[in-house]
Amino acid sequence: MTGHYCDLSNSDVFLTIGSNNVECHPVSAKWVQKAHDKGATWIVVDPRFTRTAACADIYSPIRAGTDIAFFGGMAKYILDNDLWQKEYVRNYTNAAYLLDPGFDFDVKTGMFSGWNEQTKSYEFSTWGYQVDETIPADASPTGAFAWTTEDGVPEFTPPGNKVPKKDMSLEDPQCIFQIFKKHYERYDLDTVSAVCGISVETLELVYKTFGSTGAPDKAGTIMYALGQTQHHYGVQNTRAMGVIQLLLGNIGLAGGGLNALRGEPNVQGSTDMGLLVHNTPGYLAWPTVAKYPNLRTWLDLETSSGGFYTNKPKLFISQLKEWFGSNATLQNDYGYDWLPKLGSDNDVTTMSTFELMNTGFIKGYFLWGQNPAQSTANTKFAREAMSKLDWMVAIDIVETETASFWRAPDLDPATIDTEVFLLPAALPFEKAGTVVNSGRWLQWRYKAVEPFDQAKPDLEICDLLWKEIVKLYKDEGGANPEPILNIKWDYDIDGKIDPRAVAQALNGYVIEGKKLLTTFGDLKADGSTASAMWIYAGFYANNDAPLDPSEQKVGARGREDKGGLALFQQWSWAWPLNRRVLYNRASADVDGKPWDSSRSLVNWTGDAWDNNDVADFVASRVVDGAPTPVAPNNNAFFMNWDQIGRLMIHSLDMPVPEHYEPFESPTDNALNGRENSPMIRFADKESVKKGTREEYPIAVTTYSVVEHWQSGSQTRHCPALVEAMPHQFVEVPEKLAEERGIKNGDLCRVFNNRGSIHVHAFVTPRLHTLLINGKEVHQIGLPHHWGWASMYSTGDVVNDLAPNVGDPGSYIPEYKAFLVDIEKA
Amino acid sequence: MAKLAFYFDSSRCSACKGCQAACKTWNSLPSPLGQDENPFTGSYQSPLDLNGDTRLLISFSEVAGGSKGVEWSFGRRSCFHCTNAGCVQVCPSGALAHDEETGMVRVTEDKCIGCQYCKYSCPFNVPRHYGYNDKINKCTSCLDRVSHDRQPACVKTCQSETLMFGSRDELLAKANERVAKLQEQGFERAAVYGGNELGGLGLIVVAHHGIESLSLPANPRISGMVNLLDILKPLAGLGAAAVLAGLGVSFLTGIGYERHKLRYDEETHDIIDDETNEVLAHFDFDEEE
Amino acid sequence: METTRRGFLQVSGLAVFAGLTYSLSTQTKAFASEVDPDWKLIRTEESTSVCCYCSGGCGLVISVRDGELINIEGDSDHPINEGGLCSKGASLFQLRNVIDPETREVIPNPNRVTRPLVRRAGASDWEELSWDDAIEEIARRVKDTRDATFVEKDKGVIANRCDGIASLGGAQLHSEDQYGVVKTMRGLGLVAIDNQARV
Amino acid sequence: MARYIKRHSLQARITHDVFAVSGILLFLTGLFVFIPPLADAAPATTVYVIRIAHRVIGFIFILVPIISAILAPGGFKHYLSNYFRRWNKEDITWMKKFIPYMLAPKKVHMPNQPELKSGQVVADGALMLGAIVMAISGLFLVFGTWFVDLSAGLMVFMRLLHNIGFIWMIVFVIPHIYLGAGIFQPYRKTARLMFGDGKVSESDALYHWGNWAAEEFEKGEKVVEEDD
Repeated sequence: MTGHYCDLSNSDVFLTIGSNNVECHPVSAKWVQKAHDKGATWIVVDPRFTRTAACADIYSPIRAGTDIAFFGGMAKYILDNDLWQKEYVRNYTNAAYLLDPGFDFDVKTGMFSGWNEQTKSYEFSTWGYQVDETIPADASPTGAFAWTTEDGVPEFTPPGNKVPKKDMSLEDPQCIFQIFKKHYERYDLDTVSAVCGISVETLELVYKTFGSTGAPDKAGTIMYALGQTQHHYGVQNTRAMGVIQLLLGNIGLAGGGLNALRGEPNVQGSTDMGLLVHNTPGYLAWPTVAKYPNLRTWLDLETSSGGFYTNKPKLFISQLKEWFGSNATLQNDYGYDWLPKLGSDNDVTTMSTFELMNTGFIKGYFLWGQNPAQSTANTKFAREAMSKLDWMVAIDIVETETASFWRAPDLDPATIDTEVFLLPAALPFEKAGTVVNSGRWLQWRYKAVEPFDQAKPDLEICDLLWKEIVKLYKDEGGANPEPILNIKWDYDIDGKIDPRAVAQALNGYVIEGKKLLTTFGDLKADGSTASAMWIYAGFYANNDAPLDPSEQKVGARGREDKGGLALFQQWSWAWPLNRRVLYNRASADVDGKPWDSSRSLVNWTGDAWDNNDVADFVASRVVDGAPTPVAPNNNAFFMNWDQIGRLMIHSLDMPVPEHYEPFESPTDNALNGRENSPMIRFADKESVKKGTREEYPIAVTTYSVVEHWQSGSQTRHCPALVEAMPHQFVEVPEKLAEERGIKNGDLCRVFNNRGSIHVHAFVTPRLHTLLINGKEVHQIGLPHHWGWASMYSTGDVVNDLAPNVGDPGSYIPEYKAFLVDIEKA
Repeated sequence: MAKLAFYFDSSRCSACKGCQAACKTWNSLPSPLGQDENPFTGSYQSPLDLNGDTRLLISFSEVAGGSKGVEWSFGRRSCFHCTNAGCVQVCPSGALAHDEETGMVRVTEDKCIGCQYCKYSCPFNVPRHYGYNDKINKCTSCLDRVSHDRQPACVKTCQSETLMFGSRDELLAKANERVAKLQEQGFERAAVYGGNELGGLGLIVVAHHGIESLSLPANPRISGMVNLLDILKPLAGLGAAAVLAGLGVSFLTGIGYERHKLRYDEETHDIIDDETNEVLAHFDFDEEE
Repeated sequence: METTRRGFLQVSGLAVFAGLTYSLSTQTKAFASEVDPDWKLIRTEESTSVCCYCSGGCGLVISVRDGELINIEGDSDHPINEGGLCSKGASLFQLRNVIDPETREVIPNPNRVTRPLVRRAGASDWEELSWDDAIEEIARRVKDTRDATFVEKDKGVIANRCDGIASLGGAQLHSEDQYGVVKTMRGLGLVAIDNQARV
Repeated sequence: MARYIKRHSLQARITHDVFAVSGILLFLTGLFVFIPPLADAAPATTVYVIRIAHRVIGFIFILVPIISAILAPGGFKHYLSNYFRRWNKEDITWMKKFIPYMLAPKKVHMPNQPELKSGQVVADGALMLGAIVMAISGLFLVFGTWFVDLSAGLMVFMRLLHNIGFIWMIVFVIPHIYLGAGIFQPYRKTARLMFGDGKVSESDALYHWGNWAAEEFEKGEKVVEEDD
């Protein structure tokens, strides 16, 4: 979330799309209702009439997987009807920047310029800005890079800063505003209506209502979740929403923003933590063989020419210092080479790991409370692949479908040689530690009871394993033991592994005297500071009580709310730096005056900043040893090198979101000549077994219900929840039910090339038969919480049906839109 | 009349069932533990109705129509804590009674004798019973919590501020205000329920799609038979007293009465007073034969 | 009462030892003078926590008596949920304990796994084993696989990578747990590391 | 020596007595449901036991006459036929004189009667009817609470019937006991009929059922002589 849950109460218009927020994030209902009471309007766009739709003012159905068409249409509507926030767009986005003259989009082929057939990806040269000049990096004593000359800082070459050409009138045909506008000319109401299956009247109502937030003093927010991301163009779905919010000037405002409602209690934390192939903790690039063969190339390529990331080396070196401790020195590149480097031969993201297990390349598998045998796409294939593993270690509170994959109904245990260890994990309240919610609030959980029986906290399990492995390598040697033996592992307090010691490491400290740091601004690239997670610096920084979380920001329980915008600055701590609304500079105009004085996050009084939130921009600078206010400028997005919001980008799979059809779609692409995004991942894998619309004419989407959660391992473990929603079902529109002779409650078979499941039918007017490009398309829905492994509630695995193709940026599978057929069982 | 009351606003309810679960956990009510023991109900409503282990559930009803294409209404199915409570009226053991302080229908489980008359006297069919001895299971309005200055478990857990608990007068006023606002917003059928029904209910409902959408009876009444039952009690006493009085008089008049012995003479076919030898009756058996 | 409790939780945070539990003894009068023996929360100690389902971050108050979980409900002081919890949050108690429908007694949730288990090759069921044995056996397998699949150099560049092991998950864990996972897994040379963010 | 008529068989007496005793127990246990303060005063388990007892006894109450009828279908038929006999002038007279007789037994004299006097036909018949109502409504209440889910309306109706039956029974049982147990002075010794050996003395037989007694003496089959 760019904002946070309480901030929803500041909105004028809500657009819930690709999210079922009152079911999947029930507490959001509280804050939306608060705004609703003040007169806010709530729009829900969803393939199903959900419980969220029941609460909303306006509901529109939509064919799953057509969000870019929907938002493209909205962009066109906003521009055609002059609803965009002009001053905002001109100053805080790259609308005025002139694009490379080589840029092109071919509607016939559906391809942007720059396609490389060899790499099956785009080259970005034609997507970039026209550059006026490049200002070399300033490492002089007063320059931005002066610190690079200090002792202990590794040598590297800071990049020069490009100055792009602009046309502030936005009239130059080569400026991004004009190219963007031209790109969406095709997305007229009739076309979008035909693609999405939404009536023109409803489309207009939704566009007009949400477009009204383009007024400078209005704030509109978009709540989204996996309904946007689980597509092979999920990142572009998200971009499309971001672009709309930039056009309407909604990013950075209290009650505005683009709010990803994240699905897990600490998925924000696990994403922050770099429990992902390509990241280190704090969103820094993980070393790769091809791009970053050594520390210097990492620093050269990753250091930004402008904005905050000019400081990246400080963050990375501090991280290496926390990783390897005193073993990391300037001489050994702070241990850079001990970090494993990604190769380029194999993709190793989740979906690919099953391909690699299937070929025997991956032999061992650790699972930390995740259940891919139930939850990954094409689970049947995943389970077959798992059966080729040598060993698996599952750490969980219950026997999940993954821990017991060998007793899946479609497998024979006798033929599976995988050894599976199931280690009992402690419950969240049987251990202490931090969780990060969707609003980036870090909160401490105290240990309330001892773990039941022999269950143990995950950290303790890590500790036991690590110490045993270190012992083995010390005693026996083996494949390069150095990375193992040089790791700093000193998180004991009173002789026992302790989350408080880890919290200190995450926060960061001056190595000399282990003084906790209150801001990442104090991190150094010279090896004198250590911080595992620079963005958390400050959350656990009270040096007076380092062992008492209740005395740390993470345990803060202050109820003050300065400014009355439900920011609750004194309650817990939000990364970064306790900032509650990201990009809050954009809540005020170029002169620093809030667009809406009743929603003031930051405010330039003429000689100083009077802020209710922690500034997300350079608000002060140390001049002659004293902090001095920095007068307003238009650098509202200073995490980007160009420090502005980007209507068009020069990376990823598309410079501007373009509609493509889902991998398995019930119709042809009506907007361009290409069916799927050219960069769709894994579509060529044998395991995918694409089905055609002739074989499988029914469009399906998958989702959650409020009573259950994710793979159901926890909620199917709670009898009250099982009782409240005991069985899996398929929601079927009445017309389809009539055609297939299906009655409410009938057992049905839902199937495609990948799998076949039996579920009860729930015949309902809440699902729709849509008119898509002139043809009727039935859309059904499947909740995905069931599997065979529960003492209380079992069902077939819905994800057996989902295609294991994914997005080229996020590698997230396309769970949300594919094809099946249905019959009465 | 209830001094305190619950308040339920269907226009805010998101049917998260937090109340349903909180009621179970706070009150230590079990749910089935058998594998797939709960049936598929063909609805989001589960269990389909209250039972011996379920005092509160969220009801669902969906009909096509309205500006959004579907009207999906969520309701609270639980005790209404009626002022004129059929259950209290019939409860023979004092297990169900109005709590003096709050006016809610309180449950003293220990006193319940399992007769289940309450179940059949409730116009809302709310009381249920559990266990081998059919103990009452019904919303207690968490009086244990209330007496410790806590909101009932369902109210405490409600996130969308759909449920409230407090002064009945205030909540009724709030409900009327809310309905006026909803009607302004185009919910023409919006209505308050519970204001006057059965002397005023301890659960005030705001039904934004109308009270039919929540299957609330338009004019709940305690069955006439239940009232009749009440009349029968004094009637029984009266009857017994009258009979006894009459018999008493009879007894007194009969005291000391020594009947003359009678005998039958087969020869003459006569009944004869043994003391006076008077023939009291004569039978003509032969003639008849 | 809600306001006094609020005060309590704030103030007592200063007074607790080791910062892990809040003691009932310092609570407001309403609680300290509690004598009703039938009161469910009699003699309980409270601590705060955060719900483990969606990313809402709803606050919890957890009541414990004699080391056993008695109750979990929303934290009324918490600015996000203000004491509320959805059905999942309201059922958190059952992650650990459930009510036996036969006896209506609180019992440990029988569906939970609380001992290390191993399923041997070809076996059709679990065997129990001790933690020591489990750790020893797992460490041995990790080492064998790492040694067999380690890539020290890739295309001439130092890689120090272990290709043969993958790690998945972590979004359920505490950040401190996650750091433990990321550091040990990366430390072994794993690059196939993902979590629920990839779903 | 005195003469007696064997009026009631052993089976008839057992049936009556078990039926009567269970009826009294049902009355007593039922009071705990009928009069709230009683249940309120008793401990919960006691009340529970009483309630279960009420139901168990209820089954005995229902089963005993049925079993008896099955065991002796002839007797049952004869018993029933007495209730459905033709009424004659004497019966009308008897009924008319009943109340005056009860209040002035010394002065008012009743006409002779057959085996079942008209007062018995009415009073015992009313008891039988009441018992049947109690049995049927009781069965509904038991099944509706233990075994099947019946509609609330039906259940309340059954409860109403049960209560009306209860009053009915009170009105007819009390005089029945008053007369049957011989509390009413002219009726002394009638208790022997059902709670004794089932025999009625010559004098009493002639007093109560003159017509029937005369017939029996004529036939002599049931007449026995005993020492005084």
